[in-house]
Amino acid sequence: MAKFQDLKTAVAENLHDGDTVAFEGFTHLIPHAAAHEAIRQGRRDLTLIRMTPDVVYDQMIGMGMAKKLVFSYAGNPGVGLLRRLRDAVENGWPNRPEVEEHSHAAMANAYGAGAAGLPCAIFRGYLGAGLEAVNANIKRVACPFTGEMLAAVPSVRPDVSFVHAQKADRKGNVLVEGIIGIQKEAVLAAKRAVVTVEEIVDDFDDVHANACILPRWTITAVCEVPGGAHPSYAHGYYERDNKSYLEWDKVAADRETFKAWMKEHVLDAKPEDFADRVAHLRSVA
Amino acid sequence: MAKFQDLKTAVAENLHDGDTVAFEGFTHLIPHAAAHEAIRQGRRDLTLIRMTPDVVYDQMIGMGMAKKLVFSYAGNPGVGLLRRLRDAVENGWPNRPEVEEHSHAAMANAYGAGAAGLPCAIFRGYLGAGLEAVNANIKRVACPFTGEMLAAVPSVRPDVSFVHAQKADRKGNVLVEGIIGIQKEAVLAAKRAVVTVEEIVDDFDDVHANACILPRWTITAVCEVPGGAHPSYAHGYYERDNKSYLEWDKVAADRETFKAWMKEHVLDAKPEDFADRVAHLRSVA
Amino acid sequence: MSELGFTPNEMMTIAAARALKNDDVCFVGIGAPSAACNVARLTHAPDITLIYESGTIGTAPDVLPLSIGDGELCDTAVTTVSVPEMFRYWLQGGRVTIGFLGAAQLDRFGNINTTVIGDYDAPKTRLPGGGGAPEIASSSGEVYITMKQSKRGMVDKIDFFTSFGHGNGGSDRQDLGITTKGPTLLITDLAIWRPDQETKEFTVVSMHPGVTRDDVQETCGWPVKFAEMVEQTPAPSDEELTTLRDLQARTKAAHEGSGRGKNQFGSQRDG
Amino acid sequence: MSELGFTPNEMMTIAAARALKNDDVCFVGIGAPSAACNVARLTHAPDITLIYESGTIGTAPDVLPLSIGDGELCDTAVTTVSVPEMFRYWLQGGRVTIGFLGAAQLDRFGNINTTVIGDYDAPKTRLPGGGGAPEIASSSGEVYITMKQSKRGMVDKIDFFTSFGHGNGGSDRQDLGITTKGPTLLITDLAIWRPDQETKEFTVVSMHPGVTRDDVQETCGWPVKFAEMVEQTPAPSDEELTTLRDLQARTKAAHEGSGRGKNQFGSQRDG
Repeated sequence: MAKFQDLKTAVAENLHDGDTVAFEGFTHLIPHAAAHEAIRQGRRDLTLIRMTPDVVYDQMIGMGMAKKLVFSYAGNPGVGLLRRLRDAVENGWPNRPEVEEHSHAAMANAYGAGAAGLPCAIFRGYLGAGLEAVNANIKRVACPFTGEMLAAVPSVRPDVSFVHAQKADRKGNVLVEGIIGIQKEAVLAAKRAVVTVEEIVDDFDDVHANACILPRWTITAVCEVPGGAHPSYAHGYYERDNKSYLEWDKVAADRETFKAWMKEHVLDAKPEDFADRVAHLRSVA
Repeated sequence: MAKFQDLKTAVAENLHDGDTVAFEGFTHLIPHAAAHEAIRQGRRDLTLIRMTPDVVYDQMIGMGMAKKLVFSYAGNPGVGLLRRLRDAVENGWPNRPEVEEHSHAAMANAYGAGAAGLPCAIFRGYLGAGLEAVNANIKRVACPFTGEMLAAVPSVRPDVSFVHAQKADRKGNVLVEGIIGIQKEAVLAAKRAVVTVEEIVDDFDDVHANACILPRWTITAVCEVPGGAHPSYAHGYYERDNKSYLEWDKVAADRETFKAWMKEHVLDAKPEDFADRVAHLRSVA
Repeated sequence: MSELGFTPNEMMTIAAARALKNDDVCFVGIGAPSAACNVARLTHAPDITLIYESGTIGTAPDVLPLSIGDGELCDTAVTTVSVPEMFRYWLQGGRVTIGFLGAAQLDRFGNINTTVIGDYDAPKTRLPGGGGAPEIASSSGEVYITMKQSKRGMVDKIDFFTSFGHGNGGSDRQDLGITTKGPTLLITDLAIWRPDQETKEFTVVSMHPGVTRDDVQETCGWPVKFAEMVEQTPAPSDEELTTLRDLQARTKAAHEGSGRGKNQFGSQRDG
Repeated sequence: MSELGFTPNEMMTIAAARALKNDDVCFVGIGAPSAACNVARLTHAPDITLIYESGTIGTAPDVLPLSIGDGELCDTAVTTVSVPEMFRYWLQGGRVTIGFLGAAQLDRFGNINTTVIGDYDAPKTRLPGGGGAPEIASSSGEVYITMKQSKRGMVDKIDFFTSFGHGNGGSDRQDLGITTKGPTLLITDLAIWRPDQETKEFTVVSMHPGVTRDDVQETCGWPVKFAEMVEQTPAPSDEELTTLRDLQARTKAAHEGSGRGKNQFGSQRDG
């Protein structure tokens, strides 16, 4: 049952060294504030799951928090490569995380299977693709009716998932709108789920009957963190900060620049700082 | 690409003798008008797929149109048994259709697999249940990671699906709201899809971003048939006609009463009659 | 109305309501389970989550629905999802704490038949079938069963295993690889039953006011086991009775008012 | 701007736009594919359906998105679905007629590498990886590929099979049980290529205005096959050029206006 907490407490209570954790949000609603809090708390030996690791995992990898990465697209969206991830995988700095790489279809199905309580997902995938030879978690299952060999991957079952959403109501139910991505699956697949939200409203009475709502009893903690998705965006609240994504390409290019940036913008910062970061990106809508 | 047609033409063009057909709608939005048109056109040897056959299939079965039934709950919701289905299965009147019986979980997964282009669905189901022994289309597949024996069923791939929805826009996109049931899957799993709607509106600009909308290129024909779900209901338009469901229990109890009722209310009627049947059930909302 | 001031049906519904907790997530059938769940919500369990298999999650209907897919369920729900999502993410996903089932035939181990009377391929009576029951029975944390007692319903051997309870008892359930508890409670119009810890046979642990052991045995098709200590079910409180009767009166008025007929088969589980 | 009045990039985008039909359902990558698809929509194919893997179906953005998940895509979409639904019902379900892919490395049979340069376990360069590409390549009805020609990009042997084109050619694709057509079109800044019917090797069928055979060979890492009849790609029409440039100007203004930076790596496919 959802507890309303400050982000520091919610991260401390729900994320532990050695956990398997997903910070999800597909381009939209990426939970940066939660990730920064995890960085400040210095968690280690994490298995980081995320379809599109992008900047948020580049930062955690660069800080040496990742024991293993599970992902399907490790790029800086619209910009290029992830330089901290590259430095870790190519040069072992600051450590060399184990890599479990999938396709988007596989990850999406694996989250769905996790939410559905299944041990694995089957799909028509990886035909002729090289990942099957380098990832032992890609297997084949024969359809018992047609004999077709389908791809199988284990379900994703994080110890804890972090997502960002637009709204919670006073009971702790959570509303995600727009590009809903993999949010619902990430929450339902996890043992624990922490949700940061833009705001808390009285109720969802005016929301569409079939909107994506996560009932309060699927969530462990709700934290009000306006701007908490920055430099990603929250539809209806503020736009994507593309300049920050471009800037990251330069910050992450050099280890010392990276460390200095992390000290200033993460280690010495706090969740409340996110509101200021999106002030100039707030849309009229 | 959706064509706007009258119901008679749409049924004639899309439903043929021997077809595998789904008339779907889970309690809500059951496409009665389309089924009545199929009855008037006298289609035969149909494989009728439907999670909850209820009154709409009781009528088609009683008229001798069913070669085979695929279902998961054959009752008159809130009332009791289906007397025409019983007469067919127990006594072979007017014929004895083949029965392929599943659970709701299996049918829902099978429709989902059909929509997803898969040959089968796997799920955790039928544990200890008797259907596995009497339905050859229930098999077991071992999870290649845990060894757990999961249930497998073939996907549902109808030749044609009929559904009822609240609205189409002028381009032929279709909106389903409220209890959306299995509508999207029924349409996407089928080779052809015919949709009856309460009304045609200019656009869906005021509809929620994540509402259940079927793009026009997933639909073969759209037919405006106000009241076309009666005695089922269309959320926002009219309420469920529970009296009719109760009345059906008496109508279907006797073969001659049934035939007389079908002549008066179906064979001698037309799609336009549905609007009158819901006039007293229209809600203020 | 008996001289006790309440009917056996009312006692059954209220006893079932009492078994539900404020933080339960309950997969609700129609008829008695629906009334019980809503009485619980309107009395001691205001925050209980009621799920109907039509996809409505967290409903709070003002009147009882007549089918599992009435519009009122959607109007008052926290959210309404598709049927595949309901069965995949919510039931199979392990989110349901209590699955509520009715039965046409029930045996002493909580196995249920709602499929056929007689042989499956040439049935004497073709019943509606399982609907959601096979997986409600295996995926819900626990299963509660409500039914009126009768020798036709509570039988020595059921004709078909629509849903699995405890099989032939003992560890049958876990031997099949089912990790949920299965039937943990049977509430009839006469008594409250719980499975024996070892044998898993349903055992009477409480009888409703005015009910005798003979009453229970005469309406049950197997030799009834009684617990060492059989309690008496507390009679419905004024609040419980008033809540149930008000709910039923509102339901009747609403359904008559909208041209709907009264549901005379309310205890029939609906899919 | 060359003396021709348009750049090779513009020619590439417009040639790609022309290949799209009004009733296509197109799975769109970012950068060149996105520009091409939207130019098609704004010229000869107003009803084309554009799908981005973030879940937006039937989008009609006024400006080009910088990521596959920009808010503009959702605001203008017919509907926006979850990512699992996108990959299950829409891509795997066979609803996509054209999958548009870019490539870091491409071979003559349309096999693509965006995963690593060097060995997978000890890569010289760790690239972003496949994202949606492995299943876009196998589930879309056909695959169109756009990329700028270079010897580094168009190579004799790719380092990793991120997505499968025609394998080693011939019937390799159908031998693997893949029933879709695979790469049927390659559009570069210099030429239009189509696979040979038998060998499946990409063959130049048209060269853009002002381009010579030497230009094509010098920027390609394998010995280029030319069709018997190599046509000249018609130069962009005024309408095509105006549409593309207006779109890019709107895009630039919108992104600068909202504090967004210009996307200097626009041709990078985004997941």
